[in-house]
Amino acid sequence: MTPELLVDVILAVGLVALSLRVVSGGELFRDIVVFIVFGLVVALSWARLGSPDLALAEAAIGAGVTGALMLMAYRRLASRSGGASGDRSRRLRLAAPVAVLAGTAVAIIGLAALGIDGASDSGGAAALAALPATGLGNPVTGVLLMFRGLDTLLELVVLLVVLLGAWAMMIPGPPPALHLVSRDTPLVAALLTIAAPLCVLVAVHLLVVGADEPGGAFQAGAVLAAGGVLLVLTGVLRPSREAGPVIRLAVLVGPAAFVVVGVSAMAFGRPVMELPGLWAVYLIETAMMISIAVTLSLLFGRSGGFRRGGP
Amino acid sequence: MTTEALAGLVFVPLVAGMVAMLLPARAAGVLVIAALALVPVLLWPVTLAVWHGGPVLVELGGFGPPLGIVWRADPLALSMLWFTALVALLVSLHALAGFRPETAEGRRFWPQWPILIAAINALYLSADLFNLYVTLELVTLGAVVLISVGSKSVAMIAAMRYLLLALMASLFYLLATALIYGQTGTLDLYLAGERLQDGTLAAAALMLMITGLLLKSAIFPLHMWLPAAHGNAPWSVSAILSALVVKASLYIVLRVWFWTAVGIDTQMAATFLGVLGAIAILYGSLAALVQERLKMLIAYSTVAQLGYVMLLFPLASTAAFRGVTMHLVAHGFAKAAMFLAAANILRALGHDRLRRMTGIDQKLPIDLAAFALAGVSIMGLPPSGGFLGKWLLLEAAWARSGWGWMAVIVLGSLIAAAYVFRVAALSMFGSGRAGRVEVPRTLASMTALALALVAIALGFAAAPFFALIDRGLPPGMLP
Amino acid sequence: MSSLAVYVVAAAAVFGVGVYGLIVADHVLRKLLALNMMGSAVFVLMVAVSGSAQGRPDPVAQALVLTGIVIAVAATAFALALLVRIHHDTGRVTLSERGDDDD
Amino acid sequence: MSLSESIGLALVGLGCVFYLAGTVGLLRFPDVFSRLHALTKADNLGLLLVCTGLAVLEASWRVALLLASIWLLGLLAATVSAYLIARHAHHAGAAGRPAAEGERP
Repeated sequence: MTPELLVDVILAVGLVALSLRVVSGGELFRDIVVFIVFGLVVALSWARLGSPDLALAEAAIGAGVTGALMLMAYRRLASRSGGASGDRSRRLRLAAPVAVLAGTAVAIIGLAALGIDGASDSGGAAALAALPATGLGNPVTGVLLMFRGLDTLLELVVLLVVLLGAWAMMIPGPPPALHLVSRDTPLVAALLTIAAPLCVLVAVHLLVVGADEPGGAFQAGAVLAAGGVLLVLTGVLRPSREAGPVIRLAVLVGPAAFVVVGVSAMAFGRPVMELPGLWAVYLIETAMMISIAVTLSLLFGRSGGFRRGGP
Repeated sequence: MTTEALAGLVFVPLVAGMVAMLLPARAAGVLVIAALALVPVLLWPVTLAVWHGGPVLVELGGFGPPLGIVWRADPLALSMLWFTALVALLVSLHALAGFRPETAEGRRFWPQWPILIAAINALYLSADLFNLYVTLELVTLGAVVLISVGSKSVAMIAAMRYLLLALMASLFYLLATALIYGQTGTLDLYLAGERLQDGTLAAAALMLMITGLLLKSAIFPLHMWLPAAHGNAPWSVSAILSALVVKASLYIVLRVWFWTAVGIDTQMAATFLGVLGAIAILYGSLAALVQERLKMLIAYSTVAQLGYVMLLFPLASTAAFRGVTMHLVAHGFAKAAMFLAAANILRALGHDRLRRMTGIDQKLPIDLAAFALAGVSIMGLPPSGGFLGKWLLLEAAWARSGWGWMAVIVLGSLIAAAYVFRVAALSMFGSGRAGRVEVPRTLASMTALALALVAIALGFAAAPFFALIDRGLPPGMLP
Repeated sequence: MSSLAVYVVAAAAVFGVGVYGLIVADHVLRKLLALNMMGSAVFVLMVAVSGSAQGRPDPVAQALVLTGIVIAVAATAFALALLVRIHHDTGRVTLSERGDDDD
Repeated sequence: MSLSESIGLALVGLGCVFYLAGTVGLLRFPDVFSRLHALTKADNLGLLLVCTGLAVLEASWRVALLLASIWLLGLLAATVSAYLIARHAHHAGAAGRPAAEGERP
């Protein structure tokens, strides 16, 4: 067994063990924390599978944002645990066999699919072939923005729809303050002065290098949102009920930039959704980053907008 | 011109929804209706192009298969687009009369609703397995949001159940998409169909995909979530769900089955799906017959009517395909009419209990007429569109000597007649009298009536409709 | 056994565990945890079975998974908002069948 | 194996030993404060050793700079979070109390 394979086996065993821990039904808070650790191991697995883009996305969005949202919801639910209902024992008896069956079926299908040689002129090969002409270095960014841009645009619209839904689900009355610690607490001010600008720096870095190296608008947006969450938790920003015009525009700017560039291509006799060049990629990705960061922060704060918090 | 029009079908409602986020509710409503009124206009050049030159293809961003996403407007897509456009416009007018701009529901409804239409249009146009996934997620999430817009606990719990099932269904679909991409190297529906080798792996992929999609379309026995969600959704939203949203995932099943799985032996699976459809017809109709509330009755009727679509798989002939397309469209109009009429009755009476509706024939004549006319199409009486759909299915079953299928179709129509007449009878001759009645706005009643009339009138427009459908039959079916 | 096969088996196992969690959980938050783990398993499978180009995973498959991750987070976020609202209005965190069809 | 490689590997190994010690302390120590004590002290040193070892192995100034910033960020995060946890524990009155079974990480 080579050292690489050993690492893979350790990660794989870790994945299964952590997932078992999550469903084994202990204290809910601890299960959520274990779930976040599970997400981080998934991120390591992505790195081992040769996909740093996904490793970054999984760590920032999959584990980070999902975990933060789960913890926030847990706090709101006042740690009420589910009462056992009457049919629980019957379901428990069924659960294990069904789960084993599902896992086995997926394993058989997956292993069989591994053995098949796909078509040589696959979409991936075509993407790599078309990449040099675009000026991009990262094929994943190429697929997301240039080759299959509609998927990405609609994905931004999904975020928008979810935000509208979360707004509709807002609990009546003023949103409760979220901050756990005040800015006056020693050390927290120091953390803010260092971490908040650093989040912006890292986000911009991820955005810029995303054209050629792993990174991109989604990862950058998630990092920026983490900075926003920090500001909310320390009370620098306080949730407010109504979304002001600035917030609304910030939420819309990502999909809007994509639509405007994609549609105006037709005015120049080009195919719809074609991007005219690298500048368009950077423009759209910047706009996307802003929208994603603001949307995720709002979803976290479960609020319509933000206002500056008092001291 | 055609490409621009196709792009407009998606981008006009999408941008309208985005701009509506920035406007006060009344202005948003007017803007949304203007945008939705533009959609049928945009459909004309596309329809003409398809009529004269066959399916229209657009490679998005200039990248075609195996890499890029292709929009493909063929007759099946067009008929769905037309039906969506008209239903959406009439439902919007109904909503304008109901979702008062000053209420929270009104503010929430207007940005969401055109985005849902944009997603549905993008779904009908898409010929790409992954793009279909994204659009379907958008449709599902949009629908879940709309169900919960009224903040009614029962509706929100139903929405949550629907959302959890839909998330699971998406995983099935995604896994299948990965298997197909791994084998064929493309996500294009048609190219994947050409490259897909018949075998266990392809069969497993298709099985996974179709299971996921049937879960989302609430086909028996995966229908549990539908009645509670559709029966408790607010005001105009039930009509949107039952007429438009469930059709989206069913449409993908038809696409994948008849255009991608062409080289796969699906005989046994087809019979199985047909049996599921038959059970859905009988179970849904009987359940509708015993409901106590009007909206729940209509919701169970949807479970039954979706079952007819499933009969296409075992029958698989030109007549059946024409019949099912007609049925999809006619059911959409009729069901939207029924739910809008029910919404008016619910608002007028403050409840929709069937036993306490006596006398509404005097006070709400237009709404009851809309319900009855839509009922004519649902039970399949001539000359309605519903009649033609069921008749063609009967013809297809006759040609195959499928006596069992024929019996199910006839029985389903009979029970449908029973539950429609039950509503009419209770509202005219029942014992419990309706209390104070608040007559709904004329616009709300007229939209319901207009939708019901379209469902009937489809029977007269059959010749051009079928001529269009014949220009894009699935491979292996001859006009 | 290759590295890819190791991850495929692990992903299948996690998928099964997720199915188990989905069935036995009453609390909606737990169901969402299970669903998210099933999602991760499917994403790993998607990249693993889609083959590779020039020694790295297929870029199209990677882009699909990236889109899938974001959609999963979005759906989870809405589910949580809905859950918090349901809990606020009814005090419930489960979906057990109790008088759901009437109001 | 060259000299620099063996030095680098030795440093990484030593760092792992400190991590192990920190983790054992986290699991075995009785109350919040001593746990934090074990965790922050040992792990920060472990991180420093691992980063230094990796920098020696990589032998590039750019990587060394990145690793140094990783260590500093790690220090910052550990400091602030340990402080906040300790403050919370102090306010909650859990200071001297041995950890209950449910609190074990």
